[in-house]
Amino acid sequence: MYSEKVMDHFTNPRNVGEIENASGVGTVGNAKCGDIMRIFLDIDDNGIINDVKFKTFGCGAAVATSSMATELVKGKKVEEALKITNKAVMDALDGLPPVKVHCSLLAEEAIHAALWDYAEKNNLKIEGLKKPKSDINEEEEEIKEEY
Amino acid sequence: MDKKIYLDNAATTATRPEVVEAMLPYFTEKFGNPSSIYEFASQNKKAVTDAREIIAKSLGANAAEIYFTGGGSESDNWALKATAEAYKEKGNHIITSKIEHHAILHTCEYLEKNGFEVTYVGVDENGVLKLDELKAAIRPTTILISVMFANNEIGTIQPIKEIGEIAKQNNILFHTDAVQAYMQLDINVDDLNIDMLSASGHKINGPKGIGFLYIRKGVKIRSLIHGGAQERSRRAGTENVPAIVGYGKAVEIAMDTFKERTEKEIELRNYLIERVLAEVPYTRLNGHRTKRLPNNSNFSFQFIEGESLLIMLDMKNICGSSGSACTSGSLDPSHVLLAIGLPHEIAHGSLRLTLNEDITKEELDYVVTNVKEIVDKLRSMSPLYEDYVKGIN
Amino acid sequence: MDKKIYLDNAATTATRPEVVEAMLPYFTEKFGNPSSIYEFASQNKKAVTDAREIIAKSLGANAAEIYFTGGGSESDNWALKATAEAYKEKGNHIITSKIEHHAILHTCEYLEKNGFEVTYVGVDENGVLKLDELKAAIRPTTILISVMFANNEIGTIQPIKEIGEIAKQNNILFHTDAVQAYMQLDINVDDLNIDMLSASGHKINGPKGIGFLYIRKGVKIRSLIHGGAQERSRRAGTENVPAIVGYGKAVEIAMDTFKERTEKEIELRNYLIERVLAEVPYTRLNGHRTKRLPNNSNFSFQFIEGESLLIMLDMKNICGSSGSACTSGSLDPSHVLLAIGLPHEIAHGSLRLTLNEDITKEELDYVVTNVKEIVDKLRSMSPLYEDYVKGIN
Ligand SMILES: Cc1ncc(COP(=O)(O)O)c(C=O)c1O
Ligand SMILES: Cc1ncc(COP(=O)(O)O)c(C=O)c1O
Ligand code: FES
Ligand code: FES
Repeated sequence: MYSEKVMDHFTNPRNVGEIENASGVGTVGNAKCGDIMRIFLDIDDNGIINDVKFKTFGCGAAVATSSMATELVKGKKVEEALKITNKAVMDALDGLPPVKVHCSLLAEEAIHAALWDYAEKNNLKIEGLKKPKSDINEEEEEIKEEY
Repeated sequence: MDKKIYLDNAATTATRPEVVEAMLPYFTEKFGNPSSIYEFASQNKKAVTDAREIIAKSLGANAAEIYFTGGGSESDNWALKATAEAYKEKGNHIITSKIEHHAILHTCEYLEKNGFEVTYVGVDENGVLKLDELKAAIRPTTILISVMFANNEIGTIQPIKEIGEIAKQNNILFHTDAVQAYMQLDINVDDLNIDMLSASGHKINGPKGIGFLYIRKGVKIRSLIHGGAQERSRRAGTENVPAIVGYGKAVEIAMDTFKERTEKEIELRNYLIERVLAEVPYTRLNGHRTKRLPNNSNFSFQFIEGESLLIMLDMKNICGSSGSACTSGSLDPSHVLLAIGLPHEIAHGSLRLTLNEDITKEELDYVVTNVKEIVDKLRSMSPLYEDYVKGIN
Repeated sequence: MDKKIYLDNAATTATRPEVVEAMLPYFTEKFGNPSSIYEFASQNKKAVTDAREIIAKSLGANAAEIYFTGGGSESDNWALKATAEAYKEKGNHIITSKIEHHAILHTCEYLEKNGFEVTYVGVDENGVLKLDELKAAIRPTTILISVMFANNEIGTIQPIKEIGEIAKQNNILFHTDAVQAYMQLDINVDDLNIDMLSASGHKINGPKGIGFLYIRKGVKIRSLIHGGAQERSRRAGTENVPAIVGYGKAVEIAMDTFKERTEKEIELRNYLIERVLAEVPYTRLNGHRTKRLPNNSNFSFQFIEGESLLIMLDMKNICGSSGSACTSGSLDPSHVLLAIGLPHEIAHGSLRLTLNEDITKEELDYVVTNVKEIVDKLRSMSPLYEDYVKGIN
């Protein structure tokens, strides 16, 4: 069902854990399946993400996208991190099954939520960053099955 | 462990070698169409008759009351739709439970779109039907009560005898989806006042793609699949002779081994349940502690999610499921777990392990060890567990 | 002859040993439920996908347009009932032919009882649909034309391309029951404008209890069997993996052997037809002389009755039929033979011999010899023959 990369990131997730006194913490939930993701960011004075950790309550795809997303943002500038889309995360994982696409949105949103928290704490305005939604709703509606 | 430990026997079972053996001649040699007139085909007619008799006997029914179908879902659809059609003059109300299989629930939804009214009776925290609610739901227009014999997810056995009596007293037909219960529990259609009963071959080490519907003599029948005169003109389609023969064989074996097999399963099941509950904290057993299918266990592990658990168990060669096999592709938490009152996030962390009599205690020990390790690992990654621990400290 | 000569391949065929071989691992070893999440079951999901692709390719269709069912009858029922339900806003009129299989005709009767109107278009003396009558039958409320690809009794092939065009021009869906034609004739659903197509495994040396319905992308679908999410939520029931795999294998072989096989059958069929017509007096061939299924022959022997003929042939180890296999248990003369204009007593004396590529000319010689003898014998007992002989003398 999952690619080798997904399985790798699922079974050996990178950056699991918490950061004490993180620069930004974002928690998002997914109304569709009830799963939850939390991202911790440690951002230095130059706006570089030095460290990142996550915790996820969710399926294999949710865990793997969390793990991959943390890898992708680590060492990046805030502005660059903002540009990382769920699609980029999925591509880096060699794709996800169609029913699992929404799980990757969770990762994107969690990063945005953590960045928002960082911006709020430091009274910053980050270009292009919107207030995070508390619930991630699926964007591409699946074909509604009729009975 | 190198060997796969298959603990998903509620989803499907291995076809027994003896069953395959019994089927084989009917593919390549005795392949004739039982409806044909020549001698070569009449042996197949007899083979079908024999299987029908074995099955009838297993339920205390008559052979003429057994109709072969393409599986449990077809049987369920047939029972409900045919009754709706045949008795619509009498009324348009059907009663079922909130925890039925989708083959019943989605058929009810279909009937609701077509002028029928359906009451979905609730269950208590153990998944047992609320008989008071059932009684209160009865109307003069009620034509059918359909309640499953035992639940496929949490294993709870329903008070079928009581339901049968209520149905009879009120002159309402009673159908039961016994897909999980048949050959796991003792069933006599007369003692239990059952008018219709669905079953499926592949749940009892028989072949897939075959099932039956028991229809008590006197019940008005309409066809679901119209066409040729097979199954006394009630269910069209060239008889699936190899599968029917295999099904008969599977029932024969299941009858012979009944007592020993189910006793052994109950012992193994209890061992598994006791160890898991004792050794994994924040865990609950779903379904009734004793009124449950011999081979069913179903747990909820707080703070974790079922799919992750399943995949990690799979990597340890353990096959389990998290909700009905039919819905594990879906993203909704199981309607059964919600109906017994579990909150969404607890329903998420469910694991169903359904065993068979060939599982050993050693294998279950290996399972428990791995469940413990994996649950620990997933909890260490879980934001819900983090919140909980911070909350209680 | 000691060996049985099986000439009833239109009723059912022997499952090929290679097909059984392909199925076997899916009974006892790879028995998992394809809907399950673990690796062990995903191989079965793949096996189902592969079979679906083989079948899609054989029709020039997409795999997502193939839905597995429990057989040809279910496919036929599904096609008609689902279309009726999904398009009832558009209209309530269906057109079919007088010579359809009962799986179509009885489903149409059911729909007639439920608010639909059905026109049964006639056929000419060769069993070819009257296209003028078809065109004249079209109404603004017509939602479906269902005409079989080739007839199961008399083998006549219908002008499917023309029917498809008429349907398309009038924006009406076109379903064809190809249970007999699939793998006997070349079929491309796009070239022929077919929107839905039914087929059955056991007619092409595949297993019984499996079939499919092709449904063109864009056609509105409703389920016949509601329940789990199998077959993209369109047809519930645990997938019959062994049968699906076997069906895929049977199609693969039938594709590989297509040209050689059908050419050989046509040659054998022509040989049989020519000898019988030349050597048995007062005999007619039913169905079109050339536009007929490669393996079908159907004769009417005046003055005699079919069942007696069949039994006597059976005693000579020859298996034939007298009308559709499904109806040979019934006492009514075949509706197909009546539709081509045969009087009752001639319809009674019909014999269908449907061959396969393994039959030899020697076997057919033996058949002809016995047919001659038996027909003679029965005629010598027939009062009709006596009257006739007296009449002409
Ligand atoms: C033309 C035709 N349609 C439908 C069917 C029904 O197929 P099945 O018996 O596999 O359900 C048959 C065969 O019996 C047939 O010949
Ligand atoms: C309780 C119950 N009913 C019906 C079914 C449907 O049976 P089948 O998949 O054989 O159609 C199942 C199994 O999936 C079941 O567990
Ligand atoms: S996070 Fe819920 S299905 Fe993936
Ligand atoms: S005389 Fe016996 S069936 Fe006609």
